[in-house]
Amino acid sequence: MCAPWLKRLRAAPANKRNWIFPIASSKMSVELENAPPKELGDQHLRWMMQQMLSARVFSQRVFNLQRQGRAGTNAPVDGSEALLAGTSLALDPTTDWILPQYRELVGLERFGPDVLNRYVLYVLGHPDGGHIPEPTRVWPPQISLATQVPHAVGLAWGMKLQGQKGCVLVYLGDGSSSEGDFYEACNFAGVLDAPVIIVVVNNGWAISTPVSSQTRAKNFAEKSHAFGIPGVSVDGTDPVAVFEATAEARSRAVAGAGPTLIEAVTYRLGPHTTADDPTRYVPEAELAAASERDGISVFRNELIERGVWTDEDEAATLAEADARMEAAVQSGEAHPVAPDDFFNHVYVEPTPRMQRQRTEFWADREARS
Amino acid sequence: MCAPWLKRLRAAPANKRNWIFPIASSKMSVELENAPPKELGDQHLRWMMQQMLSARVFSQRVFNLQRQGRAGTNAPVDGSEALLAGTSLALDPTTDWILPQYRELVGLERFGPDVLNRYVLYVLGHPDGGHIPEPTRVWPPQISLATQVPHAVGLAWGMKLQGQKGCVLVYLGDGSSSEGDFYEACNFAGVLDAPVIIVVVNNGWAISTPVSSQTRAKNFAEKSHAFGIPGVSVDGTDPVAVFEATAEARSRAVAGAGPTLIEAVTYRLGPHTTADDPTRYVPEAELAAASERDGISVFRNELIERGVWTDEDEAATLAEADARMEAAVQSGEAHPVAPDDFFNHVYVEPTPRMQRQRTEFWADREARS
Amino acid sequence: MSSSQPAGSQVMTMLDAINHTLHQEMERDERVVLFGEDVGRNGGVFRATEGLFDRFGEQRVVDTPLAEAAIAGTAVGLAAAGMVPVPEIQFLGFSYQAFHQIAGQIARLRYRTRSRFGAPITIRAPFGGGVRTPELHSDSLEGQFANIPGLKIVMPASAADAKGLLATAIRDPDPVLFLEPLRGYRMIKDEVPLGEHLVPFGQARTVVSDPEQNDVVIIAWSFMVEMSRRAAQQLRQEGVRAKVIDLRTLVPLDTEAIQAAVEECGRVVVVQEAPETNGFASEVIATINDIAFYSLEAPVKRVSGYDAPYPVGMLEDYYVPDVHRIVAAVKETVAAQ
Amino acid sequence: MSSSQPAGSQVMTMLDAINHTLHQEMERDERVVLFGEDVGRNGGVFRATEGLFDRFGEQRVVDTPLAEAAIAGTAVGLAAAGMVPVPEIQFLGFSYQAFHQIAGQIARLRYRTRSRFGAPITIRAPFGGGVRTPELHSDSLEGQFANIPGLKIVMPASAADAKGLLATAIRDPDPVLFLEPLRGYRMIKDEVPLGEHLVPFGQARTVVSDPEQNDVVIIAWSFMVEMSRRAAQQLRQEGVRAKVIDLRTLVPLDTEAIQAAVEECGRVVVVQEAPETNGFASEVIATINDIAFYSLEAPVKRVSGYDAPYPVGMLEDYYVPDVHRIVAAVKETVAAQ
Ligand SMILES: Cc1ncc(C[n+]2csc(CCOP(=O)(O)OP(=O)(O)O)c2C)c(N)n1
Ligand SMILES: Cc1ncc(C[n+]2csc(CCOP(=O)(O)OP(=O)(O)O)c2C)c(N)n1
Ligand SMILES: [Mg+2]
Ligand SMILES: [Mg+2]
Repeated sequence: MCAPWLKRLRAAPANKRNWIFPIASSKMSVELENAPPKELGDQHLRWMMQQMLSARVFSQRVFNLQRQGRAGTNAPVDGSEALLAGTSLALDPTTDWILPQYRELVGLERFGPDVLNRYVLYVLGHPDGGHIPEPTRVWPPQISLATQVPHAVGLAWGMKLQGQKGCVLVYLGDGSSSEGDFYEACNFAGVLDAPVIIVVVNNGWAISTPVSSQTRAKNFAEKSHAFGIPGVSVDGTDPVAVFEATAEARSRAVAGAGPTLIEAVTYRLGPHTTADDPTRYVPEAELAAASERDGISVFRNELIERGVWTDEDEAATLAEADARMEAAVQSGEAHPVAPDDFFNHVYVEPTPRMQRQRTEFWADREARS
Repeated sequence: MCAPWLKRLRAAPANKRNWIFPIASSKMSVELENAPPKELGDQHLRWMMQQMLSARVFSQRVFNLQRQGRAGTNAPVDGSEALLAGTSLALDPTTDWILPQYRELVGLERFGPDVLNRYVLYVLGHPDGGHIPEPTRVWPPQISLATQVPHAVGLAWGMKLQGQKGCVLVYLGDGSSSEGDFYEACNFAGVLDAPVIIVVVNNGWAISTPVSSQTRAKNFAEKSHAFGIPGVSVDGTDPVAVFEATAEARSRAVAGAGPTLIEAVTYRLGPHTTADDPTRYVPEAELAAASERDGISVFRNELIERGVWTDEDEAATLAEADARMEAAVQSGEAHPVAPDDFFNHVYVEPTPRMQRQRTEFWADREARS
Repeated sequence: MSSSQPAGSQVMTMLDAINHTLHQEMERDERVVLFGEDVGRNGGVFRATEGLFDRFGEQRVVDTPLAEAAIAGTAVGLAAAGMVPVPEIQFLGFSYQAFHQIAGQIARLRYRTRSRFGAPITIRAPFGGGVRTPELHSDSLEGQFANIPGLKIVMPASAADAKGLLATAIRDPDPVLFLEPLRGYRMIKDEVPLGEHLVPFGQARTVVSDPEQNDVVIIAWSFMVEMSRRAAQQLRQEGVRAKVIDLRTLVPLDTEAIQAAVEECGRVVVVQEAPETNGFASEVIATINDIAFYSLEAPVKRVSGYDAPYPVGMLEDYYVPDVHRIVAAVKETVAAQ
Repeated sequence: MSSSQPAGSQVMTMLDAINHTLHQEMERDERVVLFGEDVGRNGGVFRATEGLFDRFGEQRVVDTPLAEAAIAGTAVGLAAAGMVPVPEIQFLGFSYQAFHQIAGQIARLRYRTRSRFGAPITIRAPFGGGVRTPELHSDSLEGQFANIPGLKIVMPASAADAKGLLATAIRDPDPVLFLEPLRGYRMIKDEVPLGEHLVPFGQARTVVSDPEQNDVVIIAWSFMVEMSRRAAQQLRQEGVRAKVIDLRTLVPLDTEAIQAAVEECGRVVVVQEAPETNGFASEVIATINDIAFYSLEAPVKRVSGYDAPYPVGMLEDYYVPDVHRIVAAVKETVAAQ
């Protein structure tokens, strides 16, 4: 079980918290610079709180869409919101890239509104769900686990070859870290000195498989030894710890010092997906303990205590997120799709055979009506 | 370049050499117990010397067979003979298994004469080269790199499930360690507590690719951290160091304490295979330095100095190996093969379609004559 | 078989039939070991392995790390150790991660070692469309595997066959790819014998046939058999007598049944869910060309998925062959020339 | 193209043509980056990339770690970064290790992202028998790839085509599997244009044809074109006029050329090195069934490798289709009925 690690790691970062700055105004909707902050100010703390709350709202509303029969299988992010806020704040959305697994698209608003909009299309089963338009530097969900890690390394390698500044951040799960692709890609990253940050989101579970059945490694940061690259394990429910680790990794990457492996320890507070029944395998006490340490409430309390978060802030954020989601769903459901759309984008030009098939397709549709 | 590691490691084990026992008789052809020795006596040192010399003879003669047009592409073992002597002496051929990559079959005589005989058939291009008959517990060469590592782990797992004593040892190269299969399998081994010893033979090269282009890991033993299993790096040109590391790993495995990763640092003293021209890429000075540290001459000198090896021993060993090889080649070349043999052993029973194909095959052969 | 085998039969879903068979085979032979992602405590993501963990324990029903190549690769070693491995690949699309172990190792273990080691391995994997799964969960890859000598490919279309073919697969000394249609798991339901029930490989099943004379034969496998059966029903109402043949196993292939049906009907429709180009339907057509060319009265008609990757949820009903397309193809074939 | 392109042509081996083309394409477009196992300092295990490392430097000609999945997988990222990746898989048999990246990712990158990212990736890989290589070095896997939508499959049979098709592949915005016949590397030699030379995809090449009328058409690709050409020569001496068509690209497939040839000849032999069951010959036959059934005067004859894994050196000459088998198949086809 991963509970022991969790405890140790939750405890650790507390004394790192030299980031509490004088309390500023508490007005909402902070405008952030594109460049990641060098130091965290109140506005950043507030921004991260907003992000985390919104991500939870988005995640739960997407989940409910499936329950209402309006969307397909999807995987809630609940429990890992701090990770998304902390990592994305530490990146520059105009130069850096994010390659998600499949849970993270609800929490990357810093990279542009299309991330959420397109994710909604994705869960609606619309092919445009895979299309996150330029200039948003986020890739669509990846289902084939860990295959995105070599993609990220290749992208970082390509940026380096062309002397582009910036870096690439890729998420994968604790379970996905058992795939050969993860290891091969990390090893490539090391050899190529690729400006890439590989984030293992250790949420304790891979569907029903606990971390203890996934690996005997002491933690996932330890895996970095296999590649001769730096590795660090952070409390993934603490947005500040995540920000700091990511910021450091990013500095190294853009300075040409190569890749970093970050383990972010979180806990999956919900089911694996809408299709899963975690009561079959998640120990109740473990889940209860993790829920008590829910990053959102811990961080909220911290901010309230410091006087930078109020009930009004909370209500405003929730309302904003709800409205945002409503709009995304509305426009998503109105987004048109052509029945023969799957012939598009396979190649730049469909092959002659596909053209014949398309003709047959329409003849068949016609014959039905 | 791997030269620095080599130096460091070659230096290290010397002070471990508490294994020098009173000199016994120097007669040849020592009979060994099946059980691995608890301590190394003169007979073991002499046996290892014999093994190393024989392996070199076999390797070079097989190489020459290709040059004479009598055999196919093959990969000489030159430089890694000590590894084979040390590992195989530490195993029990009646309970343990060896899964080789493709170079090692010339040096596993302890497991039975069929290993060499069948390897000769293999390089002759005979299908029976893949068949090492019972009870010899050695697998045939593996060409698809690193795929043998999960096989070894599965075999060890199966032995454990059935309460069989013994363990499994698998070799793979430094290059092969970049394959996903290696990592996935080591991780499985850790989780399953499988009684397996995974030996990375770091001979400095994967064809033309030096270790420095293969990984940034400090050494290959470090990769064990990724799996939470013990890892050790030994001088693979020192049969005693190899024996000790393997014996320790074996004790752990058979005691139920799980897998061990051993890096054995050697140097590839010849070309990658008969098809390779290493002068295109191997730095002359590096090769010269490695040749000076050739495990065979170093060990021979040590044994001579200790008075347990003589010129007569040397000559007798070489003659014996030559004769042994001659016999293997003779019987190999006389080994019959049926032209339609490839229809056999695909399934227990050929499918009806294959039976039809076989009939057609013979009709076609007939039509030619 | 132990004499405690239950008698009689029972209507079950295909999923239940699979689960029931796994119970019986594990009971029968203690060398059988099940492993894969989430097959243990969770009973599999579709509950195909439900109850087995409790019944047979964590030594024989094993939740592995998430790594398909190692799942397939360790099966090789387990087999060599004398076990009967029944690994699960959670979705067939992820067998791509294990292709080098399945095609390069499992399929060749016996061949390479001249039968020193056999590979009595049954790889179970669900696949197939119509259930709105994410990418790579629905893809029909049987055509890609069919070109790999050394594998047997088994694709049941009924619950009874799921039992009979799975039991045969597990007892077969050669490696078997046992492919389970996602859409059939709960939708396909029929009478399953409760006792010993083995269906031999290489024997197609006639699903629908007119006792007198059929106008056309529809050849299908897996869930497309069900679609074809429905098409035949509809066609019957329109006066077309369509025979339906379920191939059951693609390798070995029942060429005799194909030949007999083509000779009887002279007109053929082959239905597959996979993309058209080089799906297994191509092999069926090539085989008909080889053995029954002179009986053909019209070109064989293929009904296939299109040459595009399996699409997202909103589009899949437009992509997967359905009754309408099969009926149209049959009519065209019957009307030809 | 730069005006410094050399004029004229030169007789070259296929290997030299490939090397020459890689030089020209890297010269032409600095986004082209070559990588794989031993492609750099060593110039490739067959010297296909000889001289490129010295000419273009270690940034553009890269010796990677030994991991095919990462070689294919990083190509995806490189493409997204705006490069034109030309990865090498040292032998096609080891593309199995990368199947999930090739079939599951490279082939679908454009589709999944709705053309936000294309995959202008050319995967080069040698394959094919007759040269006594170890296991998995000789296997013909084109049939397995042909069922994967999103890939183009290119299999040149002449040195000139190796140039023209490779140049087209590298410039093609879609992923191309460029398969090089080991046995042809040095054995195939012909006149190669030294300047700009592009051969379009989807256009078969007529290799041998009687100006008047052919009795039969032999359809082949890659090294089997050479075998078929020799067979046609021999057949001509025996009075049989065999047309030989080289498909050049399997996807896209030149169905028009196939149709025209079948209509002309009425009799067809398809030759492939791959195992019979569901090799690409099956698709050729299924296609002929679709588009030229009524022109067929006899069943199409398949000449294939057998349904066994590619065998060891002593047996491969018994396994790989040769002139004798092609000649016999043609005679049988011509004599049919
Ligand atoms: C290659 C591959 N194998 C199996 C699956 C099926 N699958 C989907 S999610 C999942 C568990 C993933 O766990 P983890 O990586 O920890 O991510 P998490 O869901 O916890 O975020 C599995 C096995 C898949 N999608 N891809
Ligand atoms: C999966 C796979 N990829 C590529 C090859 C081609 N190949 C054969 S040997 C070799 C290098 C192996 O290097 P290493 O593992 O260090 O072993 P060594 O030859 O040094 O003993 C390569 C790339 C192969 N046989 N299998
Ligand atoms: Mg997880
Ligand atoms: Mg090596």
